[in-house]
Amino acid sequence: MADLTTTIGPLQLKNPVLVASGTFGYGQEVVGLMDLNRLGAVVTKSVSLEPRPGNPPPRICELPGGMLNSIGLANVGVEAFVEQKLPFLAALDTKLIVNIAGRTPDDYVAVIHHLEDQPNIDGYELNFSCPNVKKGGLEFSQDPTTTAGVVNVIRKQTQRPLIAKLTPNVTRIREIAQAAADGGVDAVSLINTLVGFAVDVETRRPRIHAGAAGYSGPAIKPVALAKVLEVAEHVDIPIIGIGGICNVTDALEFLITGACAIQVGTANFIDPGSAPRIVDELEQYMNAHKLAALPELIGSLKKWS
Amino acid sequence: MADLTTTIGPLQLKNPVLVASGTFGYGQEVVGLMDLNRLGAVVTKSVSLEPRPGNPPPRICELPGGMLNSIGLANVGVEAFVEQKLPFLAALDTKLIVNIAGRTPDDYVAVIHHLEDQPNIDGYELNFSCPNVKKGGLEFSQDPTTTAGVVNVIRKQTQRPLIAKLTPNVTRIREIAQAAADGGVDAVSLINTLVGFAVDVETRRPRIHAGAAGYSGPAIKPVALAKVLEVAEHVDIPIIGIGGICNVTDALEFLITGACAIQVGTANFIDPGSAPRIVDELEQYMNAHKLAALPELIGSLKKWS
Amino acid sequence: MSALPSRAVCDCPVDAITEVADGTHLLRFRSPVISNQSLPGQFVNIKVSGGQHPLLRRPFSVCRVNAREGWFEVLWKVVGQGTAIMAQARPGDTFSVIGPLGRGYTVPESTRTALLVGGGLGVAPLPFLAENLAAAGTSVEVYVGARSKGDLSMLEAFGSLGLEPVIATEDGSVGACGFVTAPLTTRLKELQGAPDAHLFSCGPTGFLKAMTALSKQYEIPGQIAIETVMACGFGICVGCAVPAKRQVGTGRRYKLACIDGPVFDSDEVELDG
Amino acid sequence: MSALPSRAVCDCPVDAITEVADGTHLLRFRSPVISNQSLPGQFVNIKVSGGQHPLLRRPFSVCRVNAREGWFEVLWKVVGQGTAIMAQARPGDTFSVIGPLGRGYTVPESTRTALLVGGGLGVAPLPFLAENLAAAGTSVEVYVGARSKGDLSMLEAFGSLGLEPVIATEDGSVGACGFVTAPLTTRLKELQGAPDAHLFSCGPTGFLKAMTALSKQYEIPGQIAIETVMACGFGICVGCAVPAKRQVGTGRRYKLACIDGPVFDSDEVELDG
Ligand SMILES: Cc1cc2nc3c(=O)[nH]c(=O)nc-3n(C[C@H](O)[C@H](O)[C@H](O)COP(=O)(O)OP(=O)(O)OC[C@H]3O[C@@H](n4cnc5c(N)ncnc54)[C@H](O)[C@@H]3O)c2cc1C
Ligand SMILES: Cc1cc2nc3c(=O)[nH]c(=O)nc-3n(C[C@H](O)[C@H](O)[C@H](O)COP(=O)(O)OP(=O)(O)OC[C@H]3O[C@@H](n4cnc5c(N)ncnc54)[C@H](O)[C@@H]3O)c2cc1C
Ligand SMILES: Cc1cc2nc3c(=O)[nH]c(=O)nc-3n(C[C@H](O)[C@H](O)[C@H](O)COP(=O)(O)O)c2cc1C
Ligand SMILES: Cc1cc2nc3c(=O)[nH]c(=O)nc-3n(C[C@H](O)[C@H](O)[C@H](O)COP(=O)(O)O)c2cc1C
Ligand code: FES
Ligand code: FES
Repeated sequence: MADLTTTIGPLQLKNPVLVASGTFGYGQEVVGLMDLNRLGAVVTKSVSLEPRPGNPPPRICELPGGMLNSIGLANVGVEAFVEQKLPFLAALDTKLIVNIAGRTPDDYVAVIHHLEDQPNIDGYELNFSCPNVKKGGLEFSQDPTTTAGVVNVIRKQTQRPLIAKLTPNVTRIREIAQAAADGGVDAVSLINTLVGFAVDVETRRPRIHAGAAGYSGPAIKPVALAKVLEVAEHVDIPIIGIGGICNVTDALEFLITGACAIQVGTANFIDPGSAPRIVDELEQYMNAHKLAALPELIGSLKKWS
Repeated sequence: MADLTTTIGPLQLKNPVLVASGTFGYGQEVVGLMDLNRLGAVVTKSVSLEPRPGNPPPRICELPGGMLNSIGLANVGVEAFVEQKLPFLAALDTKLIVNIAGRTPDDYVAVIHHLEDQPNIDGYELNFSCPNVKKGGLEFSQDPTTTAGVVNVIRKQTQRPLIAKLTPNVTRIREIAQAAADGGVDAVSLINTLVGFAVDVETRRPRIHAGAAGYSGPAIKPVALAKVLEVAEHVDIPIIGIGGICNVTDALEFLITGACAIQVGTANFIDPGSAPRIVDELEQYMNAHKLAALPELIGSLKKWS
Repeated sequence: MSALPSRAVCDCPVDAITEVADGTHLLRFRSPVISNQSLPGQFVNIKVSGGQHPLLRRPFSVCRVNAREGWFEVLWKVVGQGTAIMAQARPGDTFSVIGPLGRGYTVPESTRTALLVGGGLGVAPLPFLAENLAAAGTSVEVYVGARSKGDLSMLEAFGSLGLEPVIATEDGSVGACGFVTAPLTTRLKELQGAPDAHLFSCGPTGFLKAMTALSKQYEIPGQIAIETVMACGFGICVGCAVPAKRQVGTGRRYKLACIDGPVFDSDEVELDG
Repeated sequence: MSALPSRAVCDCPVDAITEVADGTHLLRFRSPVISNQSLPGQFVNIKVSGGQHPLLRRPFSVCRVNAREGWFEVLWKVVGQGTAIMAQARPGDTFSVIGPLGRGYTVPESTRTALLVGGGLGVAPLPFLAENLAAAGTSVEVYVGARSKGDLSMLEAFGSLGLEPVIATEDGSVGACGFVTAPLTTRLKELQGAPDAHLFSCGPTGFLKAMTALSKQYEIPGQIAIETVMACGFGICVGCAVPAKRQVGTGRRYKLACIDGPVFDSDEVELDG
């Protein structure tokens, strides 16, 4: 029987299959549709300091092999999160990672302050694809200096595991990942959505109200894998792989390339049972390939001669 | 009858439908499979100073909605191009744009020297996704200063229309496009391939010999449109839209977003008749929507209220 | 009210599929779970292909249900890729269906006269609602509008309940010529302000706007079943937002069509378009 | 030699489709153009679905041709998505086919004895070649290897030409037990160095390597039909490169399987794998 436990820096998980922020609500919505306790960890929807109503519709549109979204980080805010959402999540038999969004470094700090004295939180994932108000809307992780700056501030606030979730919309993601590592995060999550755009050619309007939006789903998997490869080859930090993962083959591609865990995103919408199925099939693959434990798989990419 | 002529800076084309470099060979391969004279222009495969054998196989792999390639700029070199390929292309009843690849700014200059005294070349498209040997493999258009530098050198060599073909693998493509514009190019082509990666989970080897490769096809269209939108909104330069265009709806999305012409790439492999069909259907769309001429369509994106 | 805790992901075999009107199909799925739990106005979310094309599920109202026999039906018109694939279904094929989903119609205790109004394919959720109302002894009146005779469907379903829908077609090929709002308005004038009358409607946005206006004008409260694009159908994507009319506090507020709806009170949400 | 200028993009109706062996299908397309222009060893590139999934065409050898009646056939085994879709084809369906493509087998003037050797589905291009050779009066011997009896196909095609293939199956269920190289080697020993004998083979890479080795060992020149992944099939993607054995000048050189091949002299290209 293959051992599925994995380690993300200081975090020990029973298996490497997580669900991605913003694609699993606050967990409660999925009750009855899948067994949450089968997950390696739950990552919550991004929580911000204040509640946010989100963007006007249309917020989503379907594309071949993917979708665009601009939800606008709609969420209940950290206070309501602690009161209304945390109790359910904390009672689950899986690890809990709270994803945090902010417009300024202080926003992240303030959210963490609200969460620090809550037990049963196993780590924070920092959504660095948020537009940074001070930097004219450039996402936090689009620039190494900004990334290092915000990480430095946040690292001082907590002993809990910190994961920086990076945007793929950059020239050299290795530089951003290195800056985040230098700043003291324990791992990086790669990737958040690609910037995408679509037009309705009859109305000639953008298909998403906000205009450019986040592209997710199977179509972005090759790009996500390339980002994981780049960071795995150049930076010494644990990687959580994200992007278009729908089945065990997708998950294996990320693990082999160097991710020590993966997150299932858009696939939850189509099949909320995807993540537990990947856990089962991963175990089958490892047994069939006589792999006793995950480290034999992680980063086991072979080069062409 | 709608007027399909379009203007790309100093270039006048009979219609806005071109074929993309590296996806149409040197034109001759396609004889009998489509009518080359229906094209707004032919863009050749990248021509380099010396002939290049290209990369070891596997060079390509299919993905859902797209493909990866790492051909390694296999080409006959500029001398053989002039002798063996140019005569056929020059005799066509369409414009001819020669795409040029180099590893150093001098490479581009040298190729242009070989081409300058050849008649019937209507412009040069500069493939700036080539790894720059002096910049440690960073693509020429991954940095505004490098882009401006190489454009400055090339601009001095020719009066012919110059088009900079940019890589999408950057943080802010508007800065690169602005640098290219400032350096004196007449237009930008957006986009070259995204960096992508795929793994064969049975052999655990990369599916492409070279490792990371170029992702093209319908799956990259939303990213390409977002890049066109970004440049159209921020830089005053004609744009040629490229990325996943297979049919007239795709072409319209690019034109409406702000491209004044488009290039059909991967779709040529599947259906060499795609480009002429888009010309026909574009005319039908314009007639149906009572648009007399292309400028009424180009950049006609409506915003949500 | 919502039956959230009882919804499930089910592999449902196709019992039967019929083209009941031009391009309009009625499909009967076998599913004891879904047929047992569904309420009128709820919907199911169907994976129409085994592969990833189209990627997302397609939502359809539960049209008719037989809990005892363990089946439910959906009614749809082919409008794109997903609905075209579904039209190719054959008995014995199996589809992954999530359901029942959303908040259906809520029949106020006071209701004695229920006016069910369907515009085009908006007729879909009404047979199930009519059946439940009829079984509860409520007086049911059905109004159906369509472009033309060939677009009408489910009339027998109402007939078998002893109900005779008032029909209007835009081309006059059957029933009154024009919009169904005309005969409905005549009736609403009679009912104006009646405390025991209620309007239940479903149809395209323009039609629902008209229903909302009539509801207000004739003081007959109403509920509307709306359609939005949905990525999940059960509350995790937050993509199906509809602006709320009654704002809580300041700033914009949104309802989620998939869990707060798809049925809303007619003065609850903004209908654009 | 290549018939490049005559290839075309054709919408070809399916005349007939048969499962001729376990998971192996033979499909007859109607196409006066392609059937008229094809040469043995050439291939066609088929768009297997109307949509974009799979995105690329799928290449198949021309298996049999009747130019007079205007049809050609392809033979394939279901190995993935594309070949599975094709297996669903029904008479009357239409596929977009590009062909004929590539450089087929070249029969040297001197050839009096032609040995045709197919490994597994590598039998596909051989019926067409056998027919042309037989018509030209060349003595043809056919060798076919397969895993098991159920994997064998096209035997009647050879039979109808009066040819009786020598068969070997790995499980011994029919013919010699083991690889077809065994009976072939026996024959090659007899022929060793014969100037009028020629080997024409097609099959998986390992098999082609064995053929190349035998060709060399017994001094009987041979041609092999190879398979590579292809994006276009007609020379514009430059994706189907195979390393050339005979290098021109220094550095690596490649041949393109789709236009320089798929048939090569057996000492022309490197076979990896
Ligand atoms: C709660 C709910 C219940 C529904 N019930 C029914 C029903 O009982 N019968 C029925 O025929 N249809 C119903 N619909 C609409 C149905 O879901 C769409 O027609 C279907 O998803 C279109 O899929 P497609 O792939 O064929 O079309 P696509 O190719 O995706 O699109 C074709 C056209 O349909 C529009 N469309 C796509 N998705 C939706 C959607 N979710 N809502 C509205 N328009 C859409 C597109 O904008 C486009 O114009 C319902 C929708 C919702 C949200
Ligand atoms: C010139 C040429 C002629 C061919 N003739 C025949 C023929 O007559 N009969 C026949 O059955 N097959 C033939 N093939 C192979 C055939 O093209 C592949 O089996 C087919 O493309 C697989 O498609 P798929 O979608 O079913 O498989 P996929 O899902 O794409 O892949 C399934 C498996 O097949 C392998 N494969 C995919 N494409 C190719 C390819 N082009 N060549 C080799 N392996 C591939 C993949 O690596 C994978 O292991 C030929 C290939 C070439 C290049
Ligand atoms: C509808 C939607 C909402 C999302 N919301 C968030 C979010 O709130 N915070 C965040 O960090 N990522 C968010 N994401 C990004 C996902 O977590 C994930 O990084 C991305 O979708 C790529 O993975 P996928 O292709 O598997 O979906 C969202 C994605 C989608 C599709
Ligand atoms: C096989 C292949 C080879 C290519 N070769 C070149 C090239 O030599 N020079 C170049 O500028 N772009 C090259 N490209 C990029 C295309 O011109 C185009 O920018 C890209 O494929 C995106 O368009 P598409 O999605 O329509 O294919 C190549 C693309 C492919 C798929
Ligand atoms: S459709 Fe996903 S939240 Fe409503
Ligand atoms: S398959 Fe495209 S060049 Fe050979």
